[in-house]
Amino acid sequence: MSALLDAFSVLAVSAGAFFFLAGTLGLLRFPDALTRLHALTKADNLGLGLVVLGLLPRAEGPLAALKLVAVWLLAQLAGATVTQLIGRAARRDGKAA
Amino acid sequence: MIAHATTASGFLLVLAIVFPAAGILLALTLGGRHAERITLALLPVGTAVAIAIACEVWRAGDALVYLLGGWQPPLGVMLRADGLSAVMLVTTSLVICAAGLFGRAGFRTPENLHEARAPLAFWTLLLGVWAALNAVFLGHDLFNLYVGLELLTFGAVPLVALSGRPETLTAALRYLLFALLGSVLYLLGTALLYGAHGTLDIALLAARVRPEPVAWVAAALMTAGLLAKTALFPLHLWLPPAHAGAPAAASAVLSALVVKGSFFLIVRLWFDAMPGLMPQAAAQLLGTLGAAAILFGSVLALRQARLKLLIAYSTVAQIGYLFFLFPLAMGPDLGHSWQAAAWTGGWIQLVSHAFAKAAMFLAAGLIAEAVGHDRIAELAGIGRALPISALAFGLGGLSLMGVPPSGGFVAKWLLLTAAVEAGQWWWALVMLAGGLLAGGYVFRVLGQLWGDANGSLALRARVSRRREALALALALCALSLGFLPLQPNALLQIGRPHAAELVVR
Amino acid sequence: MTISIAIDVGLALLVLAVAAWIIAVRDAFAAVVGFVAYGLLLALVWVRLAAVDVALTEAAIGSGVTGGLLLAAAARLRSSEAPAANERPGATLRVLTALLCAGISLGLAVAVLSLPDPAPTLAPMAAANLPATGLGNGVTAVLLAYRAFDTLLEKVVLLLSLIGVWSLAPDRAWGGRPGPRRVVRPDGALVFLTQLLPPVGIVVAIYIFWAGADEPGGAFPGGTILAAMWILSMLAGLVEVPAISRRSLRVVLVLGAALFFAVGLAGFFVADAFLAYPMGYAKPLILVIEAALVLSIAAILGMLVAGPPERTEER
Amino acid sequence: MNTAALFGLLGAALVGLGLFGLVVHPNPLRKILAFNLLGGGVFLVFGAVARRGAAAGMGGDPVPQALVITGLVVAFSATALAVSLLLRLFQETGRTTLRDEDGGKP
Repeated sequence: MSALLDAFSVLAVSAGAFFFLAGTLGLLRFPDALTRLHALTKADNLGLGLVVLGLLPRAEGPLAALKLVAVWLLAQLAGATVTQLIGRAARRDGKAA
Repeated sequence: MIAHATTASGFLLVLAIVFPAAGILLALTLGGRHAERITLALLPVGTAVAIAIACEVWRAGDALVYLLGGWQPPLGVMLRADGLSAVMLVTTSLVICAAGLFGRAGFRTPENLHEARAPLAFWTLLLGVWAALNAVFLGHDLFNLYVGLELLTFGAVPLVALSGRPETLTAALRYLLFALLGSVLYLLGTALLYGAHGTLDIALLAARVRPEPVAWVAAALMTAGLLAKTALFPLHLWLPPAHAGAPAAASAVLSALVVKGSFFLIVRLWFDAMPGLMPQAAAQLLGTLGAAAILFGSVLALRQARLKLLIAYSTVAQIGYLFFLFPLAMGPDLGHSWQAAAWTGGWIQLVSHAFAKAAMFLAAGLIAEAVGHDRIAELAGIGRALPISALAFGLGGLSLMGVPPSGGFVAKWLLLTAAVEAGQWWWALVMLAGGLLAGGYVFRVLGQLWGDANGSLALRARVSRRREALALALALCALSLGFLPLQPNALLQIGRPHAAELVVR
Repeated sequence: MTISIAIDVGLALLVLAVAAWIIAVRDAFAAVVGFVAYGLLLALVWVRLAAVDVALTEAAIGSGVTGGLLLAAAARLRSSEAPAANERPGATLRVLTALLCAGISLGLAVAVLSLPDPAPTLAPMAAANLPATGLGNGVTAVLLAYRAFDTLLEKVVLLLSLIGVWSLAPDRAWGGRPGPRRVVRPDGALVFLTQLLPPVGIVVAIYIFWAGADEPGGAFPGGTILAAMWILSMLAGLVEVPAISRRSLRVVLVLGAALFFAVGLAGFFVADAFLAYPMGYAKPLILVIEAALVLSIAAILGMLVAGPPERTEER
Repeated sequence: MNTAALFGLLGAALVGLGLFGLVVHPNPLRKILAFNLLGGGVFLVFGAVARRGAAAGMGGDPVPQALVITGLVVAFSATALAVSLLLRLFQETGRTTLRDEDGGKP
């Protein structure tokens, strides 16, 4: 049972790390603000989500698990807002066109 | 392990810091005219506390101690007042009183307003500077002293920019950056000393510290930082525009007291926390920088066209004398008679400069108010219109030159004889040259003030006799120190284990 | 063991690289963005140094609020960058400065490496005295009991710097509100965030302050998170920045320090010293002081970020 | 090499970098940034000292840790005051330089 959970954790966190890597690569290589944001949100969204998912079975109790999920949700909320703001600013400056 | 206990009247040390600090809170909450009323009410109270501390130290013949929260160092923080602290506390309270009473005219809340910017800022910041200085003079823990030092910075910097003129904003920003660099270097040294000895208490450090790389690096960093705050040549660049740009009441406090706070900590560091550890070369280096400050500052003061800048450059020079303490009052073998003489001379120099410089800034402020500018070349004959201010300026100037009877004379005479007795005659030469140069710039101004007015002398504004009297009172304080006997002062030695034996010989 | 050392070395190199970039990059705005990253990386370093309290404070104040303040300043100063270029010191001076700074770093490194082993520490003494304070977190005990006087004076430092910031206002704006008026866009993403986040943030702030008695946390990070929520609401235009003459604002600003002073002075009479807590009442008193400090810290930090008053009050 | 020594050395390096920036950059905003960077280095030296002092079930000596927390708050107040001074200077004169008027002109 615990071996299975460990395997799940390793798998999920690795997958999350892969998305972070891909997101970072995109951030560096993509040509303009909007496509870069696209890459970044993937890292935030899926990457962090998978890392949290992988860590959930290792949480010390329900409260700790709840905190982990809260971290993910808050990061989502902040990420979505900031992305929206940057996107709007980029469109206004005409750099996205 | 040294065990400390709170002394009977130790609570006075707490009150000396708490009164002005709590006054800030009250002044900010009530706001408006109350800020002025609260500060003015605290002036006599705080002065009484300072004098009471001095009397208690004198009576007990030993330092007063207070353990905050009842916690013993090294875990807890302790306040301690020795004779030196007592002298500094009293000097501070007198200068603050004069600056506060002087500031009433310039920082009154206008009738039609509930609250105005400059008055609220001035009164609260004045209390802040007072609380900070008392914390610095009473602190016995290196980090607590750091917080006191920062409090001093945050009180002093906005005072510089109080008028809001662009050039004072530049001066304040430059001052702030120098001061922040200074305190962060001090903090770095504190970290190293704690890492090496596990305590920040000065007495415990003195017992544990050894001559080794950590101690050298820590002390070098702390000294460099404090020198930047004290504006010792060549780190003096920030001082003249800052001190000259501030309103007169604030300039008096900045020049007389604030730079002395960080100097006081350099002395605490080398004489109390790391006694006997300063290498001879370092002491000579500090003395040399002091000598350079005297010559350089005086020459620049001579060349200034504006009165307040002249006084500010004179501060750069007069700070230099203080640094003769290191080569003259310190050494590998304690117990020479000249060391006690230099010790007393150095501190009398500090106190008499505080009074004299405050008097000169207040007098210059009154002259500038009356004439509308402070260009020395156009001040001819002002002495006839404002005789008391001109007299205060002149008497303060006599003390800077070291003419008897004045505190400056006693200080310089003691330092001079110490230099000769110690066989370090070169300091004596610098002091003589410094006195001549000071005579040059003081008489240059006096000659104008009492000279013949070219053309009609129109005063822009009348200044009250009361404010002139405040400047004169400060100058008389500087003068009265000239009646001290020309020998080591016993009060200044109280509570100093490493210097106590000096008095006896 | 080796993996954790590898992580530490990697982290240290990353911090160093970001720091070098902050100093070297031409654009001031970019440097500030780098500084925010620097602060977050330092927070990770603090976790690696087993100082979670410091990590929280660093992330909240060192990186978060300081970063926000500097970003806003950099944005306002963007048009002023060009003329400073001719003041850059010459190459010789730069090389000399670099050598001097390298020398200082080297001396410091020698000092750090020559610290004694075993290291002197006050941890056992701090732990032994914890029962007297009723607290479980050593750092909170240092801040509010052993070295409470430092904390008290530092509150006065905060207030004094706020007075200093206010004193930079134009005379006519005194008593008014800081910053330009914000226009609310009801559909904006920022408004959406501001409607959702503060309730959560306030709960988090209270939790962090409350947990601080026994676990990492305390008044500083708690107060900073509360301040962040307030600043966010002010930025989104949902909450007006209060006029600095408001009596209620003044009261909240000084509340923490005033209560701290009052309890300290009461110590003269009911305990045996200034800032001593009466036997058995230490923990409740500390929590009450901390609660007031959270409010005051939030108010002071928020007002420090808002800056000096610029608009006179419309009456 | 242990964690404390490593980050202590990092602190030493950051102090040097921050000092360099503080002296060399003519722009006051960059000076303020460099000061904060320097402060980070100083705090890390405290952190190394604290970590070395781990004992009595504590991961580090709580005293230097608490000092860093106090120091962080003081550094923030300093930054806020410096930034306000700089912005006001910019508002008044349209420039951000520490030179005196005569020196600033070409």
